[in-house]
Amino acid sequence: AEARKIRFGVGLKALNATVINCVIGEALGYNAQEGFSLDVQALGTNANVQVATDRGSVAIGVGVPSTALPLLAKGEWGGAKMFYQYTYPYKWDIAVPPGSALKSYTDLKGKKIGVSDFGATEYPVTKNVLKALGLDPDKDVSWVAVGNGTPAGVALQRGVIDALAYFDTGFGQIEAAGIELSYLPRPTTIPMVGGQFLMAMPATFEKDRDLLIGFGRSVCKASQFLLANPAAGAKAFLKLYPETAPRGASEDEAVKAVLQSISRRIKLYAPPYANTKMGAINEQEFRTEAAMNGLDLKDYAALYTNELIDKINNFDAVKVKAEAAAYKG
Amino acid sequence: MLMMDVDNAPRRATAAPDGVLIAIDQLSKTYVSASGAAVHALSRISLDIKPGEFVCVVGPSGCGKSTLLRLLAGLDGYSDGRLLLDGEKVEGPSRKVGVVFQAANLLPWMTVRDNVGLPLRVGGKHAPAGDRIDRLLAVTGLADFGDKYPYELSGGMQQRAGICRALARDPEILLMDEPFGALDALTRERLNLELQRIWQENRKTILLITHSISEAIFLADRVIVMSARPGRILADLHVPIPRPRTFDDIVLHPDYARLAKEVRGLLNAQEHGHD
Amino acid sequence: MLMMDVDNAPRRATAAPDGVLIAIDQLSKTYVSASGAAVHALSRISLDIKPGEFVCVVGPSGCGKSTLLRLLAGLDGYSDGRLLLDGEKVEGPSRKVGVVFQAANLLPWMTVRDNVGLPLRVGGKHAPAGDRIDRLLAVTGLADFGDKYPYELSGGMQQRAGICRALARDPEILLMDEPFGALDALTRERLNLELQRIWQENRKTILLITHSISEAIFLADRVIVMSARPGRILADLHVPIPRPRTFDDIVLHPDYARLAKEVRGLLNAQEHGHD
Amino acid sequence: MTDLANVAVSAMSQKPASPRRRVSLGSPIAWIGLAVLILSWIAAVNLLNIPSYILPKPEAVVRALWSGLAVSPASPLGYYLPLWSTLSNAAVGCAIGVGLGLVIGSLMAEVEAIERLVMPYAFALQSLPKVAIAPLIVIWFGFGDGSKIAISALLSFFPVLINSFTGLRAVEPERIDLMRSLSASRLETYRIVKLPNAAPFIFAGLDMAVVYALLGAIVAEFLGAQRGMGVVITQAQAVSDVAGVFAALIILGVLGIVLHGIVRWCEAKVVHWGANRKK
Amino acid sequence: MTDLANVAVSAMSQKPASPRRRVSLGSPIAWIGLAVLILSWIAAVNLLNIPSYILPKPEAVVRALWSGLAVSPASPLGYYLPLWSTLSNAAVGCAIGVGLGLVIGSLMAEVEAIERLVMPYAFALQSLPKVAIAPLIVIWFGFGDGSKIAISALLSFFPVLINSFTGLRAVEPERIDLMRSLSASRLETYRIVKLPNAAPFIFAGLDMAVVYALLGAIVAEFLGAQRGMGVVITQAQAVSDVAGVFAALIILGVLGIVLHGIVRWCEAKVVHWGANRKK
Ligand SMILES: Nc1ncnc2c1ncn2[C@@H]1O[C@H](COP(=O)(O)OP(=O)(O)OP(=O)(O)O)[C@@H](O)[C@H]1O
Ligand SMILES: Nc1ncnc2c1ncn2[C@@H]1O[C@H](COP(=O)(O)OP(=O)(O)OP(=O)(O)O)[C@@H](O)[C@H]1O
Ligand SMILES: [Mg+2]
Ligand SMILES: [Mg+2]
Repeated sequence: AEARKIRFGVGLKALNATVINCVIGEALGYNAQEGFSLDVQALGTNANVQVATDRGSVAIGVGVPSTALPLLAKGEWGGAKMFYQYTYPYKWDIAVPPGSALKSYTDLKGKKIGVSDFGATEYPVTKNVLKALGLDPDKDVSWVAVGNGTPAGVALQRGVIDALAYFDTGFGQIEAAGIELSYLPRPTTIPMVGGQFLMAMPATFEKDRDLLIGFGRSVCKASQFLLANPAAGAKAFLKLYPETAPRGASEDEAVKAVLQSISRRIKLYAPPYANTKMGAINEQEFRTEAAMNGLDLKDYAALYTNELIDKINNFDAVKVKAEAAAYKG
Repeated sequence: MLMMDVDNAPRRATAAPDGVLIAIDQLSKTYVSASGAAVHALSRISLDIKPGEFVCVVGPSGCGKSTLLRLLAGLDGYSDGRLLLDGEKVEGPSRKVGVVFQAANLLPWMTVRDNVGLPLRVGGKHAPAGDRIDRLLAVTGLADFGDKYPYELSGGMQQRAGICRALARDPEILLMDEPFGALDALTRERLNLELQRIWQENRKTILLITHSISEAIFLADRVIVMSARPGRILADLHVPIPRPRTFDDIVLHPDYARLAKEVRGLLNAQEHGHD
Repeated sequence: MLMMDVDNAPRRATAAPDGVLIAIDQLSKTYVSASGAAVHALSRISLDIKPGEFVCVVGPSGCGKSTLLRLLAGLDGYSDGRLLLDGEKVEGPSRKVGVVFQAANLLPWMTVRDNVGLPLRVGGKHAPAGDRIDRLLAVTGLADFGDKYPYELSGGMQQRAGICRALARDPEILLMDEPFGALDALTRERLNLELQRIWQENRKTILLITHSISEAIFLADRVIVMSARPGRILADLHVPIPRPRTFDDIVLHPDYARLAKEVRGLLNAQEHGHD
Repeated sequence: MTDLANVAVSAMSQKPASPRRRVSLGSPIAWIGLAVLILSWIAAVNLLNIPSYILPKPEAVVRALWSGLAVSPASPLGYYLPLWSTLSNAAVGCAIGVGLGLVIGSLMAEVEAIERLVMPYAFALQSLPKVAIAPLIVIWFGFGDGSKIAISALLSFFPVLINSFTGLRAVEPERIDLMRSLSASRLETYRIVKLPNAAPFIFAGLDMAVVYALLGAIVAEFLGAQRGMGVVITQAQAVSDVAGVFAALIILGVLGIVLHGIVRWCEAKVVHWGANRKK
Repeated sequence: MTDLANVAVSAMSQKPASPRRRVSLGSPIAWIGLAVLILSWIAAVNLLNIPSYILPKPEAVVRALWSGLAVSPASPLGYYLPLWSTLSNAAVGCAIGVGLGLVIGSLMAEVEAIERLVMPYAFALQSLPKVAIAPLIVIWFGFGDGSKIAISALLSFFPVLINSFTGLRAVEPERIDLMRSLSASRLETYRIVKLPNAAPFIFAGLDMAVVYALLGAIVAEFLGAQRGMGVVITQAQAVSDVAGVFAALIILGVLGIVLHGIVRWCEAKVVHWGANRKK
């Protein structure tokens, strides 16, 4: 029988390797094992995914607290529940040009820091980190919006900014362009926010619980696979989406390019917390983010559930890792 | 350009005086120029035209002849007075009226034939024209030029096409603003004869503006002489010469010289006031 | 619209025949119409005009008069033949030539005065005009209309402004395409007299196209009669009537009737071929 | 006949009104339209149940507007500083774009070789999404106002180019003949005949250009900026403050109308013969 | 004098050439321009040392182009599928935008009340950054082709609206008088006089509209899409494949030129009297 097509909405402008662990289950046969096949929809923004999920345009969507928490605070949360965390914090860093005199976050006093734009999450998050370090993020440093991708790297190179506060895949893009960066060591206290989740409407939980478990499991397996052998994961991804490779690149070059953009992201597939199963959601992340944004929220239960995590993790991770090591494409 | 005052009285309230087709009563027209100054183009003109009459208007340049014609055609609003056409207040263009403008005014995107046939394609249902268009083109010497575009015609040919267009619909009332000005003497005479023939055949009412005193006397039942701006009517002369007239005969008619001299005298007097 | 064949021979190579200002030699002009058919507008015209001559051209509508004038003015290329102005091949408009077009062609964004003064503001340095513009406006009866915009003028007034414009620069050669067509008889006569005065005062060379045989004879040293399309020269008649002429005198001159009859006869013959 | 006469009369009465028409903006019918718009907005939110994170409640938007307008002009919370920043970039960009569009459009209209040379590239350039060439623009014009001005100029350039080119080419040949017969130079013919003749169409291009300049400045701000209405929108979006986004959009919309009004006002001053010419 | 005569002669020779000009695209001068462009590109990369993440090497771009063009039309690697997707959305959007622009522009030109009602909103609407109103568009037109078509239509609508409005208003009053004297209906006057008269300006609007429709489809794809040239660009950017971005941009640029050529070709067919009218 034809595997049923499941629409999965992501907040990307166009599909790329950022969501690799959500999609390569298709190439690796994990989705088939769970009896479905995936139709990935790049919906542009997380807000759009929220809309599409609420309206049932997609069965499963990517949820992020930065979209969800304000809605919850305003009492406009549409009822979707997050059931699996496929990327964990912390994905932000501060980079400086190689050989810069800046060696730590506290050296940033009086410097110009670049962010992609003032609506992007790295801005409030980095401010928060600096505050925790005793700097006044509004007075001690100045902020410059330098845009997405290469221009941000160029801004750093040209000295328009002294440091670039950015995110994992953004850094990957800049490095892939051939701009060298060196990273300031992360301080010990970083706000554990910015996770990414899978979510679905309550109706799906009722009617299609097995689908959610199956999809979660597929993502979980793929994450394990990528953690074990990123290059194999990239190959699988390119098999599904050959057009995402650089134009005219050989297979090796293509794999390298994909890896460059997501190598920092893959590390975030595993939970940074002790004794936590893959995908388990930590409510503290929501609390931290709500506090950061000055949202007064008491009850987060409407937002998420961990009830599927056990079933999702019910597979032989060792076997998956072995498969990854042996993967030829 | 003041608005004419549109009252809501029923249309037939002002019945046509017996046998009058166009009733002009104390008609005035004042333009407001760009600088805000008022230009009195027509001043209290009164004139009645009977059905089937052929009226020619002469007067110095700028005296308001074209203005009068535009008012009759319903193209402009008048400032004061009354203007009735067939007993109805003129409030806009009427299907009964055909107009030849002072400039040929052909549409450049249509062939000459299409330009001439235009009146038969717009403004409601019309009797089928048959070979009317072709006959008009032939009479005006444009037979070979039906499929040409206006820019391919000489100035005089364009003017002739404009005349054909006005005659295409065979309107009850024909208003013509110096239709033959750009034509050579012979074409002009031929068209004068043709116009007389058309008029005699089906007795249209024609008001024709011209600068040629001889043309006016040749064609008209009545010659209206207008004064310099603001235009007033100086004289309304009856032309008692029998029809059909020919150019060779008319100069011999005793009234011709008298009328020509009178018109010329009136205009001359104007001329001196004007200088 | 064929291109004239521009050779690279030095400019003065073809010296002007003694005392000839405009030398027209076997000049032809063929238009290619939109449908691709060729229209022979002028066919092998030859004509010499001496400095200071006043030449009038008459001919049936569409015979190529305006075409000839455009070629002389350097506005169009000719298809065949030679055309010399003051010994130089005509390859484009010359500063020596002023043109009155068949249509008044005023610029709507300028006042009448600015329109008339235009030739003094473009095309290189000019002698200061002094009150020339005002005098021209006065002579043409437009004194009160200098500050009006063209749309505020009547058709005849626009044409008069166009004449003023052509006279503004006081050019050596004046080419006039039916300048007085839209004017009433009296204005026309006054402007004819004025033109004769200007011409007598400073002996310009004038080529004037007209449909009026009497105007042609009144003004011209030579009357050129053209045939119907393709335009050829039928007759080149000398007018031996002494100057200054007046309208009252000229009709009494024995040559007047003879010339008028001859021109009329030539045109009449044309007319019949044409029908 | 009655109908016809009425149409004719109304057609007559249309003309004298026209000089006034172009400058007036606060016409009652536009306000009625606004009322209908707001009512259907309220109805949409309440009856169609469009969630407020897509279409916020009018009162929330009014509140957001108020919070940005009812402050001191120097307040960082107000719309005035970002508006000033966006508008000044847009104004400079518009001036450059309109100037270039007029100059290049004129050169293209005058010299065929330039048309052949430039026209394809103008179209190629305009077909490129600004977002995709942003890195290049940023590299060339810097991270500051330079690139905002550049994108503004790029967007406002095109309609002026096309409309001035078209308008300048559409001159009646008789008028060109007149100037040629006067041995006028190209520049004189251009200045005295072609430019006034093309004016209504250049103004139509300008009308589009001012709006596109504003849009260009905003789009450039989306690609990274320190201040401006684009930043206001980005920041509001970041915290899902849809009412805030709408408030900013309303300000931009009103700005568009005001800019249009300014262009029409200028046009009425310059093209004085167009409004009431008759012959 | 010699100079002047030359200018005049060249001015004369300009006219007969004009009917040809409008359709020809492969003029030698444009190709020379292209050669200069490519040479300066090569020079820039090699001499000015512009890093390849800003301006890639021409050979890399050629390779990228080749990889997308020298494949089967159905290949997921090829440009053909995304091109088809983008173009079909742009075409539908353009048809809707141009149609609406023409109809509303005509209504505005004919009925002053409609002008007063619609004009401010048209300007307000165009002043809104599409990115900011995308959520609304997505809600109304869905996540699929619907919203791409809508944005395409929105962008192509504006220049047609403004230019058809301006062109239709710019009819010589004498021609209107002629139609009035014939008791022609409004529709007849519109069809027979106003529309042909405005045609050159409507085509100028159309010329912009096709480019904006293309741009609109791409911009919409940047807001989230499964396929299309916008997706190709976004994906190339994600892996910092600057050569790939350039290859896509070149395709879009060529497309812009081709679309312009098509519009000019249609114009030459329709406005046949414009090319060689003389009186
Ligand atoms: N641009 C053109 N294309 C094609 N044919 C033309 C063009 N211009 C003029 N013609 C033709 O050339 C002939 C001569 O035209 P021209 O304007 O010279 O006549 P004309 O003697 O001035 O006539 P009129 O007295 O009516 O002004 C006419 O038959 C006309 O149809
Ligand atoms: N639109 C207008 N605005 C202002 N004044 C005008 C307008 N139209 C005409 N006039 C003035 O009205 C007067 C009469 O003009 P009209 O066109 O009726 O004269 P006319 O008798 O037809 O002259 P012609 O024989 O020269 O054609 C003129 O003095 C003219 O300046
Ligand atoms: Mg008149
Ligand atoms: Mg002529």
